[in-house]
Amino acid sequence: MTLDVAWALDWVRRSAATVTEHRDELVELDRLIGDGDHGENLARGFAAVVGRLEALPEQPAQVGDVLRLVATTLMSTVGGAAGPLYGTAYLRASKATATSALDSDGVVAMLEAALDGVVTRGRAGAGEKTMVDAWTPAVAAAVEAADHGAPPSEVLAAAARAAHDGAEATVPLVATKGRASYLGERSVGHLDPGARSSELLLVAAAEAAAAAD
Amino acid sequence: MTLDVAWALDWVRRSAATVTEHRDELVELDRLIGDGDHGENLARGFAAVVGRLEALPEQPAQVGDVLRLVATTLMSTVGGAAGPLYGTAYLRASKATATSALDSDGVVAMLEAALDGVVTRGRAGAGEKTMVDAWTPAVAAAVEAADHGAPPSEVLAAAARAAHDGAEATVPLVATKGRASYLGERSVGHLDPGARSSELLLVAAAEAAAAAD
Amino acid sequence: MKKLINDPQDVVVESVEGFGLAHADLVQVHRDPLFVARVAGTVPGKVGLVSGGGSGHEPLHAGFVGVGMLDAAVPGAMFTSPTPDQVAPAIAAADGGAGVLTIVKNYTGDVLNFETAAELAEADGVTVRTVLVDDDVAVEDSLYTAGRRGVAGTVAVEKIAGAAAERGDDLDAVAAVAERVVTNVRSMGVALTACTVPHAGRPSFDLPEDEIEVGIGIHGEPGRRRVPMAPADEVTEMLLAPVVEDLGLSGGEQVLLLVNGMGGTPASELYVVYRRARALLAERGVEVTRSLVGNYVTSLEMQGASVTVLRLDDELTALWDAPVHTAALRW
Amino acid sequence: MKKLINDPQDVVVESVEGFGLAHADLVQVHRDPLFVARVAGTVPGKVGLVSGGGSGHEPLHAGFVGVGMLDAAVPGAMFTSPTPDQVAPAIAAADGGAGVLTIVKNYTGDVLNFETAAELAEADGVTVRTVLVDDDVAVEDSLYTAGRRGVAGTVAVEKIAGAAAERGDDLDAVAAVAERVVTNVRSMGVALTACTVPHAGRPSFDLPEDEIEVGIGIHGEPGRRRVPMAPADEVTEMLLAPVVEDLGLSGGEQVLLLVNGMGGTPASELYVVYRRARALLAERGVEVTRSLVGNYVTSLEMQGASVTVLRLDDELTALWDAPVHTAALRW
Ligand SMILES: Nc1ncnc2c1ncn2[C@@H]1O[C@H](COP(=O)(O)OP(=O)(O)O)[C@@H](O)[C@H]1O
Ligand SMILES: Nc1ncnc2c1ncn2[C@@H]1O[C@H](COP(=O)(O)OP(=O)(O)O)[C@@H](O)[C@H]1O
Ligand SMILES: [Mg+2]
Ligand SMILES: [Mg+2]
Ligand SMILES: [Mg+2]
Ligand SMILES: [Mg+2]
Repeated sequence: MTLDVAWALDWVRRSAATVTEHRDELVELDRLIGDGDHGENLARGFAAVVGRLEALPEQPAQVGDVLRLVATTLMSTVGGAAGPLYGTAYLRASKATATSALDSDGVVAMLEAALDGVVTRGRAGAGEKTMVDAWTPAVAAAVEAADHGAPPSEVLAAAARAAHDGAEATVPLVATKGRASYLGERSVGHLDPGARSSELLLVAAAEAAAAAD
Repeated sequence: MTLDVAWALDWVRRSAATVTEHRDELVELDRLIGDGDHGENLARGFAAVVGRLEALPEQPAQVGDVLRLVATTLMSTVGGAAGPLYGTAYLRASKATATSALDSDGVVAMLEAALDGVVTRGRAGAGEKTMVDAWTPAVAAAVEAADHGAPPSEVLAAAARAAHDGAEATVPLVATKGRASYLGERSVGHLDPGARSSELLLVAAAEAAAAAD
Repeated sequence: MKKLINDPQDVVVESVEGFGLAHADLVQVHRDPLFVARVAGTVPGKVGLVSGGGSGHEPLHAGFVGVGMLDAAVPGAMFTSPTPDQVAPAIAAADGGAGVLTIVKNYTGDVLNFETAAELAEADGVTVRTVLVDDDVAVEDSLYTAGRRGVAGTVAVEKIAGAAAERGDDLDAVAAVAERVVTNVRSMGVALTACTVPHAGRPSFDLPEDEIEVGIGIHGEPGRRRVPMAPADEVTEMLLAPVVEDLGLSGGEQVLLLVNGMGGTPASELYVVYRRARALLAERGVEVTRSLVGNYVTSLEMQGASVTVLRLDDELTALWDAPVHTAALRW
Repeated sequence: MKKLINDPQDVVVESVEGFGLAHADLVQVHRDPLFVARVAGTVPGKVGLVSGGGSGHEPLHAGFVGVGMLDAAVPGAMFTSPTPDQVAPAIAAADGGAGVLTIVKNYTGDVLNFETAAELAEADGVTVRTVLVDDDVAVEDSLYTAGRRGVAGTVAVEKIAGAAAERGDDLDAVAAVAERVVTNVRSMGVALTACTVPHAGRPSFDLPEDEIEVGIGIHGEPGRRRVPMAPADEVTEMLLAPVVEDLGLSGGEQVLLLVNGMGGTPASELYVVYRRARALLAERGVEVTRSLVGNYVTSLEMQGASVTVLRLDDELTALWDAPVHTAALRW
């Protein structure tokens, strides 16, 4: 069982749907410890991605082609911190997926590359109350699942579950990166919006994979 | 029975007390159909009057001296519409009271002069929803009381009662002078702040006279 | 009520003091009575220009004291016209021997106090002329009102009359050009929120979250009518249409377009209104040749805006373009 | 939420269009991607100056495009930094062959997007240097934050670097003087009310009627601490004291004092704050030789203010005084 370009396209569409559906929730999370635009930024970005996908003359050949289009579109339409961070994540992921289909190891490589992109751009480590706190456990869970021989859909499902736990775990943290860090101790008690959106995107990936099974 | 300089001084002090006590009410009336400063303007003005009275080296000789001091002080500290209107009213009244004591005819002359001052400055007739609507019936009632041989204190009491009724009667009127006129029909249903403050000043005069009896 | 003030009684004096400190190169502040004059003093032979009114409309009027505009400005208490004993000395200070023009917004209080002040100044030998500004089309000029109010068009009157005085026009000529501006300028405003006068301590009117007041003045008075909140493009049309109609503007004419903020409106919104007003004027064939966008005649922290149109001719345009150096207007 | 806007999605573009129409003598607006440049285009041989950031801080940055200040400004979505594909063409447009200095407020989003844009522009052969503005003393510059934020001090950086570029300094020299301003400028702000981002539709934080947020940024973020409402003189001290301390100002030094409104504060209140700040500096023996009071770096309609102090020397003073002709700053 592998995940092909159709899966990647489905993932993108589900991503657009979920960030639109959760737009207000993400805005509200960001309002509480940031500047209230995260949901708006991602909804705008993924709407643009879907628009460009639909304008493509033919279906891309490789998973990486889809992810590259996501990367460049987010980079040029999202702005803020999330634009370059997700842009770089998808760009790195696209380089790791220059293939027509991903097996479980391919999925792990994709997720590792994405996390690597976020960290390279944002220079945040785990525990700083950022999206890194969703991606780090997601990657670890994916590695473990793949090591146990799980198929790609289960690898993604494990990653999504771990991302959820990772996002929830940001609540008690003091932010030390990004806009929430300006609040100091007052950032405690709130979920990081970028961690939450990361979870949503990984859930979308897992759901697309489950639908492809 | 006549009203002397001590009465005039008492009237001024009671005036200051009553506009201060009713400051917020006058502000609120003016907020509804004007710009919300009438109570503040009069409180400021009469506080200044009392201050200047207390700074006088000796008690003035004539009722008119007291009223002239009120006139010039209001003129120079109140501003807005009420400053020149009350200023002129007291100035005219002071000219009509160049004497050490007022009998009932003197009181009537004083009130007529005051009304004359307001009308000369403001060019408003009765029924335009201004302080004129308090002063006009007040003067009429004073004339009638004096004609019936009432003593000064009763002349003033009649004037104050009529001013009250006149002020209340402004509620259903459409304002056609002053700031409330900008509201057109929307000025209906509200008491004119200047009519109310006129009533308060005449009540103070009557109370000072009753206390002097 | 939350405001960056100390005792509400002191806000006007403290604010004018701060203004004087910040703009000591332009103005001097006179205390007892309070008024603001050019730092360089009177200009011999030049017609003096004095304006004033209640405070709370900043930068009007003190922000327009300086070369090419006012000689003196007289701030009253919040939303309360100044008293004659403030205005008369300001008139005297502005007199360079050629007489003084007072520019008075048409409110009963302002008219009465400036009238008395002019009498006092004339008794002291100063020739005084007065121009009443009444550009607000929201108020019908009829037997049933105190006449139209003076609002944001006042800036144009002060700028253009100031330029005429500066180039050496005599008192009659300065008064005539000021009157010509008054004849050719119209405004209309809208409020999204009320403002709070410091001494009142509560908003000047109560406005539900989904309604706006159309036809407001600049004193936190309620407007002529309350309408449901609408997109900026529609609101702009509500403001501009009566202005254009009252002016009787026709295609081919040139105008100055002023979009004025009431004090609490972000600049971005004023430019959205300006954009639409431009389009509406273009549709009518009217050419906008001069523009001004910003907070010029305000109502404390009120959210809202007004649209002002001044019909231009070559002379008014040249006088508008003439150099001006004040705290709030400079070119 | 009541705003003079149409579709919240369109407010930035419509506002910038209106700005371009109102100031067609100064700027040209580029669409797709959106940026604002000087109407006269690049100046050959002059170092180009580009800044930008989220919208909602007007007049920053587009209001500072013009002779003596910026060559181009890049507006992002509301409170959201612009994207690299907007910034890179603005850098290219500003390059007169002498390289470009980008002035970036220190926010993660702005830093990352301008960083990427600079890489793109350099790939196209433009030499790019960047200065990060981080004047906000409310945020401790430590391992535990993203560093101090850039707030109202940005105006001073843009004005002074703009003057250096205009007089012909090379890229290293312009960058050096900009850095020198950054080193010597500090700010601190307070909010009395939150602001409402159009697409969010509700206030950026909830603040009781008797409390204020001290140490706010310019994006409607909550501040560092919430304190009971206090008189303006006390609030001014809360803002000024940490600024003076962080700068290490001592008696005899000369400074520029900027009292900046957050967008919804009446000018009268800003001057009350200015008056007190002057007094507090005088008590410390610090001389205020240059001043600026008004809305320069705003947070939409937020009520509040910030106090900025820039330590001056002869060169910085001369560069501050150099002529500037932009929509929002002109002398
Ligand atoms: N340095 C960083 N490294 C990783 N993630 C970051 C960093 N800074 C911010 N983020 C993430 O970005 C999210 C905010 O994104 P967004 O609101 O779109 O941008 P902005 O903060 O510019 O408004 C935060 O919730 C956080 O997860
Ligand atoms: N033309 C006028 N003639 C008589 N009274 C007037 C006239 N215009 C206004 N007033 C009175 O003045 C009152 C308002 O006074 P005040 O609020 O102090 O002044 P302002 O209207 O300038 O704020 C009104 O309530 C009205 O009674
Ligand atoms: Mg955000
Ligand atoms: Mg009033
Ligand atoms: Mg008033
Ligand atoms: Mg943002």
